Amino acid sequence: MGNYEIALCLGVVAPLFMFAVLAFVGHRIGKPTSGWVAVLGVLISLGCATYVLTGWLSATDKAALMATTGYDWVVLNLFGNEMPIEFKVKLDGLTVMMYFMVTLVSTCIFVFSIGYMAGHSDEVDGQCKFHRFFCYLSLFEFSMLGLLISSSIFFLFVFWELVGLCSYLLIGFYFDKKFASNAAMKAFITNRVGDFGFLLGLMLVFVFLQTFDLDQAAATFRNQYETQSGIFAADIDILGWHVSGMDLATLMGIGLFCGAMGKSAQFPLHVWLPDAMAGPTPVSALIHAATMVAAGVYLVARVFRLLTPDAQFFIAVIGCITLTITALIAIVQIDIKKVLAYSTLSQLGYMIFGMGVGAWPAALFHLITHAFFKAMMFLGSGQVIEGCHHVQDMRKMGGLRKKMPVTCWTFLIGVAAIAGVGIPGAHIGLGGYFSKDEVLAVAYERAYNWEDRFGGHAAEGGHREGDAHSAAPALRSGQVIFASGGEHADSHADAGHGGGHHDDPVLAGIAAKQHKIPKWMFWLPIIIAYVTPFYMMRCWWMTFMGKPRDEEVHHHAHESPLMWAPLIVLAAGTLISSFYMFRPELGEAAAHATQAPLVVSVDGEVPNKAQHELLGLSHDKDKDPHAALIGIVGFAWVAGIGLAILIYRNGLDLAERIRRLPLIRFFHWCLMEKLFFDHIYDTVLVGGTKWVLAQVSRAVDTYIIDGIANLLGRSTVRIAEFSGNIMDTGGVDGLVDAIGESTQGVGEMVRQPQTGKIRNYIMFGTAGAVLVLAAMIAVVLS
Amino acid sequence: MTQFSVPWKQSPPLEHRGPARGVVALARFVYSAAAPIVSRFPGLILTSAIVFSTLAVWIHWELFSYLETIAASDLNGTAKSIWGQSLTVGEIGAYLQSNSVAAGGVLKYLLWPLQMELFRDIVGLAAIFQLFNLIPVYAIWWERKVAGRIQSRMGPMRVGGWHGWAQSFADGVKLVAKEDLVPAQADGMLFKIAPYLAFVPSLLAFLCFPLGSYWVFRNVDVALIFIIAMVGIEVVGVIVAGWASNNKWSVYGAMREACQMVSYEIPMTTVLLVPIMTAGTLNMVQIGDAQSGGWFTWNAFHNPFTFIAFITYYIASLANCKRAPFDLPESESELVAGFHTEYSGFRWSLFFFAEYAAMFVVSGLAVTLFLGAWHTPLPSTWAFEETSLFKILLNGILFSSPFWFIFKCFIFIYIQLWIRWTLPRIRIDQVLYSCVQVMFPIACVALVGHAVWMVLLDGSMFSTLIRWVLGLIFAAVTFGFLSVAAFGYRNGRRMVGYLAVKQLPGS
Amino acid sequence: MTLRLNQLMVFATPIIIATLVVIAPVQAADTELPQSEQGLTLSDQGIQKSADGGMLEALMFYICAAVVLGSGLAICLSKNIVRMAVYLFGTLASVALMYFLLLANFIGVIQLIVYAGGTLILLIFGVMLTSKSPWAKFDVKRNEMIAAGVICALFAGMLLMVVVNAEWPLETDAVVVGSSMTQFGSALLTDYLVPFEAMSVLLLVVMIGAAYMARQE
Amino acid sequence: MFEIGLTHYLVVATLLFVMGIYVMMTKRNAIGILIGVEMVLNGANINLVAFNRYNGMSGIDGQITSLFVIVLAAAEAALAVAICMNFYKNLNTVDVDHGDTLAG
Repeated sequence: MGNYEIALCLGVVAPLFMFAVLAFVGHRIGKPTSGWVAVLGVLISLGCATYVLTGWLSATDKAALMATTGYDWVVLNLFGNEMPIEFKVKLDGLTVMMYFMVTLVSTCIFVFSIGYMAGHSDEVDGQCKFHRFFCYLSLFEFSMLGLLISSSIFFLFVFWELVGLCSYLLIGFYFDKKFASNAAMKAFITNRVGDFGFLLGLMLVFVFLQTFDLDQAAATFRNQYETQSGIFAADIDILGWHVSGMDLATLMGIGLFCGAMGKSAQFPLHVWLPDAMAGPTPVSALIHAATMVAAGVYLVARVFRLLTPDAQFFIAVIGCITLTITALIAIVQIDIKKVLAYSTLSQLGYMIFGMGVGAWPAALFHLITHAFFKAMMFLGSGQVIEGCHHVQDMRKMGGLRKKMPVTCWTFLIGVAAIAGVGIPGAHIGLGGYFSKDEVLAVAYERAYNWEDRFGGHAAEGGHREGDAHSAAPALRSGQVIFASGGEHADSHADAGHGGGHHDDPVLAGIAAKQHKIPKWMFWLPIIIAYVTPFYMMRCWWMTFMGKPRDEEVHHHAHESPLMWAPLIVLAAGTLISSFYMFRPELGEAAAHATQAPLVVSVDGEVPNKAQHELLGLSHDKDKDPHAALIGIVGFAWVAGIGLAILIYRNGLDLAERIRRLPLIRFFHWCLMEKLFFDHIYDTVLVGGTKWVLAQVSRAVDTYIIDGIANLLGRSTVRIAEFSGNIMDTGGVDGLVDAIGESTQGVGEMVRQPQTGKIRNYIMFGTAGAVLVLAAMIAVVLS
Repeated sequence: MTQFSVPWKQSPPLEHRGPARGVVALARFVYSAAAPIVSRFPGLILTSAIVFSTLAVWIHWELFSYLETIAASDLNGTAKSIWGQSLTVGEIGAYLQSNSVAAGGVLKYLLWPLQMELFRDIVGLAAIFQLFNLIPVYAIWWERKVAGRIQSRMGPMRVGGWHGWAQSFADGVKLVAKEDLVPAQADGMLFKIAPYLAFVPSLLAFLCFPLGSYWVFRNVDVALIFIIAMVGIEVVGVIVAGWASNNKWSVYGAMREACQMVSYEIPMTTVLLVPIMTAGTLNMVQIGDAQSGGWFTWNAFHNPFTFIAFITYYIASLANCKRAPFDLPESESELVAGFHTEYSGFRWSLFFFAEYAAMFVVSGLAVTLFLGAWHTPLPSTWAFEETSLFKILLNGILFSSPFWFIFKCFIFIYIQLWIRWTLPRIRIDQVLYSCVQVMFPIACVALVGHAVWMVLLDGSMFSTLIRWVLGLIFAAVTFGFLSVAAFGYRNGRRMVGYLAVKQLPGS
Repeated sequence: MTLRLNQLMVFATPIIIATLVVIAPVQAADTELPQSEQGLTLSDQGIQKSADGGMLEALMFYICAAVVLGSGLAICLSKNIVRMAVYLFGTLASVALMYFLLLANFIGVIQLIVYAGGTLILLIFGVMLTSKSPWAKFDVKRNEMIAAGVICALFAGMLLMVVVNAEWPLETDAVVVGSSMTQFGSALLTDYLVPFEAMSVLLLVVMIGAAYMARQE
Repeated sequence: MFEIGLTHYLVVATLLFVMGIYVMMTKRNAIGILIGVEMVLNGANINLVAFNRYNGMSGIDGQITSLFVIVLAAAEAALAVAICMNFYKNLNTVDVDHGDTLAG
């Protein structure tokens, strides 16, 4: 193994080792020390991550680095051909970036937790839960990093389940409280629903592509598409529903996406994430904001090459719905952690939406920036909650600016970042300003410029594909893939500049299938981009600014250095990650991760003038999505933040008056009820199941069991009359006596050899063997 | 001889009859004749005994190989059968004449019997047996000296002149001459056979034991398991002895020995799998030769897990040859010498032969498997071409030779003595606890960790780095120990007095 | 000062027993080392010896068989349980020697380390834990012994009849290379993987069960 | 006579086997019966190894089977000793003839 692989593996194993230490001797190590043990483990991982990151950034021949060695974990003999499930380290730009981000964020959060859990880990059944918390955290760290470095979907699934387990354990950390254990179970079960789809997708991959390795799977997929074999030639019936070819591939993609839907809480399955806030706040920061929920996006990014256009469209729709409804719900939340949870959901929706519209690097870029500032904001909220002694209601807070300045200002940085504060037109801004802008830009491309970018030369591709409309885009689509990011030409072999795929019949057939997304899927995120700054600013203002609304809460508030130091680090991380530190690497990784036949990846960076000419794009300014976006959404943050300040400038009464307005009241009620998702699920799913079971059991009870009982009863009466009058007085007695006598006699006879002495039994057995042997010999001799 | 009134029937004292009388007279004569001589040249005799025995074995080997060349040069080169008819005296003589060897006429009669395998085996057995007898004799004497030093006294000083080096021989003569007591209530047959059951296996363990890559009597492919089995079988004799003595203390000692041995063989064998995995064979010669590349290629420094395995093995081996702090079966203070309470005379000494031989065997295993068997810290690749006897000798002194093996073994035996005279004995429940709950988990961790290490990063830059680091740590520790010892030796007498005063209460 | 001759015989005893082990072709399977490196060991002739030098092998075999059957007979006749265990030790050791003669070195040493080193000690341990008087004798009724003897004699007679008269089609005098560790390892991890794993599970179960049954309430 | 073949080993194995059965029959001590079982297993093992040696092929199936037999015997001995101790705990003796409390 190369040194980088060893470093990655070491970084993965170190938290596992610390987990073992804490699990076995944690209770001996004691309260603060066990936390530092876990921090040591994650620091080792951070060191390895930094080593790999520097090596990667300074590497010239990255293709050589990507070629890693693997070990056959098990070799399945499948359909006559051997299929090895290989354990192999995935080493590419995405892995390195994510690895570094995860280790950095989790280091900060581990350190924060030591200060936080000191007050929150109360005794349960006689033993302190402090070391148990860090034990779980280390296990989670191990599983998350393993998820990042595993290059086969199989091991990805294994670690996937492991992070699910850790999230279950940590949400239910206060398992002695009912709501916590309920939330844990809810999260676990909801994830199972998603993972069921994931398993189905996995089975499809297993059956049709016959490999679990990501790259091989993608290559096989492309090859099968070219030759129209394998899954594209498949033709099966599912419950009488006839599925074949492209639809089956779409199903496979959607199935794989279902896992992401569960983990990163997308629209139908988003209900578990707000409840997951029952866990300790560092857990919310690490697992439910920064890393694990982002694992869904990471999964989509990994299996991106197996997605058909339909599957991509499905993903985009799901993301769009999620980001809309959750952002709306976030407006009315009063629990500070709930606000952050719903904003997390909304941002995840942005990422998934970006993935769906094909903005691969943009979505991941948003993932990384979001990880930093959202983890920072959660830690800030944890700081606030700790300072206010477990008060989470923002209406009781306010005016904490004086008490906890560092928290206040770092939180403000986070707000600015998520609101996308920046000076439009200039490259000056904070995280969300760049990443969200890229996602929206791609959405704009897909919604408006799609034909204009590809519609130009319909004549060229006409003879290749059937209809003239779809062929020409194919060429450009091929170009657009490889035009994304400047440096793919050297890093990828067959990626020529621009027209590298001019005559690629495969790509010719593809972009034809790419949907031009409907306009509402562009406009909804725009609206939400206006809403986001509002509720984040509302949250910040209600918490920190204004006059203290609850004196004794305000009186106790304080902050401890062990807990605000990580905030500083994360704030720095936010600033750095905003300014294009990760961006080029992701853009380059996109080159490798999106080499798929059925994918058109549009890089958020719109090409410069030269590329315009190269791509033959129209030069007029209004077709430049960024220019367009400046007009549309550039100043959304001003509007949103301004509105928030306007409303909450002095106290809550203005907001209260607005809430009383007739129509607003209705909406507010709906939003307070989280758009009735929980009610619907409870009544329809849970209640329905209960009802069905009740009906079934009642029917069984009434008709079968009672019926049998009655039947037996009646027949017994009949038989009794019959036998009592006729049989019994007749032969029965004599028969019984005879049987009794004979049984006794036989028993007497049989009892003789039953001496109960084991030696005699051995003797009898041997004698029997002798007889049998004698018989055999006699037979043989005769 | 006065008759004591004892509850059981007393065996009448025997007069010397037949050969016994002759043997006694012979022993008396030999000692009276040898004593003045050995007391004159003690050091000379001590060293020359070892040197000559080794040289004898070496010469035999040279002769055998020479004879093999003769047989190979023979025209009708059929395989030599044990009865040795294949080479006649005439053929040997002809060969010698053709090579114009001087004194071939006499030499052929000397060479002829050497082609009989039985003869060769007898010679080899004699060498092994002499080694087997010399080692306990000197180990016992050395233990008494070490104990004396540790307790700020001199130890045996009289017999043999120089530091009482012949003490053990004198004890041997005394023990042979002592009366052979068999308690009347004891199970006579078992009581008599038990010492042999303890003695013979520890002798057999020497048969497959390589002292050097050429210096092995039987080069067996399963030598390692064979030796472990022999060390384990030795316990049968101890248990039978304790049982047959029909003595409460002896039975306690025997039962303790049984639990202790059976439970400590598990971690010991488990950690022994680690060097086996490293070398990929059970043949001890190959395991030893695999570590010829200098001290940092020794198995103990292969990775942290092998080092843990080495430590674990050494502790388990202490328990396995019932040395302190695990010497519960024969604890003098609690069980009045435990399983050999009732023994006396020669049978008693057999137990001690067995025990000290077992000490040598387990130390030899530690050396062979972990600490680069018969190799010096210098890599053997620097060795000279063995053209002359002088260069052979130089290689032996500088690079690899049985002397180094025995030297290392005695270092470990010294550590055993050191521990015995330093640490207190631990309780039986502590013994079993430390086996089952401490050493066995550690052994499993070492095994699994080593396996993972071998799979993942064997041969990588990282593992080489680790190997160097461990080797340097070990070298530093060794050097520090040697320097302390040297200081102690330089002003030893003052130091002893100083320590003695320092240890006095109220000082 | 009295001196008994049998004390001096001790010098002869280990030599005899040692020669038993030594001259047996223990190292037959050791074929890695080239002939020149054998030094004192004559293992390079091990295989041929078992092929042509039949005299020694026969001698060895008869000695081993004598020890096996003799100690077995002693077990049958003895009434003292500890003595029986010691005779069993003789049986096991000489059966291990037979394995060496059959070029099954690994099985031989495993027999020594597991049977003689483990099982036998376990038996003696059980005896010590369960015997009230030093050597309690449980006498068997004479007619029982006679019946058992008759049955066993018949059994042995028939089995011997079968064994001696049977034509073993496989029997050859081909020189067989003894088993090597490599063979064992690969066989245990490929062809016999499932029995191997089942055996490990069984050992675990037995360990737990024995510890549970033998515990002190 | 001097040519040792398969039959010699089989004869020894048979005799050992039958002796084991005899021991099982005539020893009233539970441990004695255990000893008989061990003798029987050894007799079987000699058969396995002997067939493996003399079948003219260089496989080691017989040896592996005998290896399994040895392991099983060790396990069986451990369990049997535990049973004997329970027997002794309940009946205060190891005489198996007293173990007939369930006999009709």
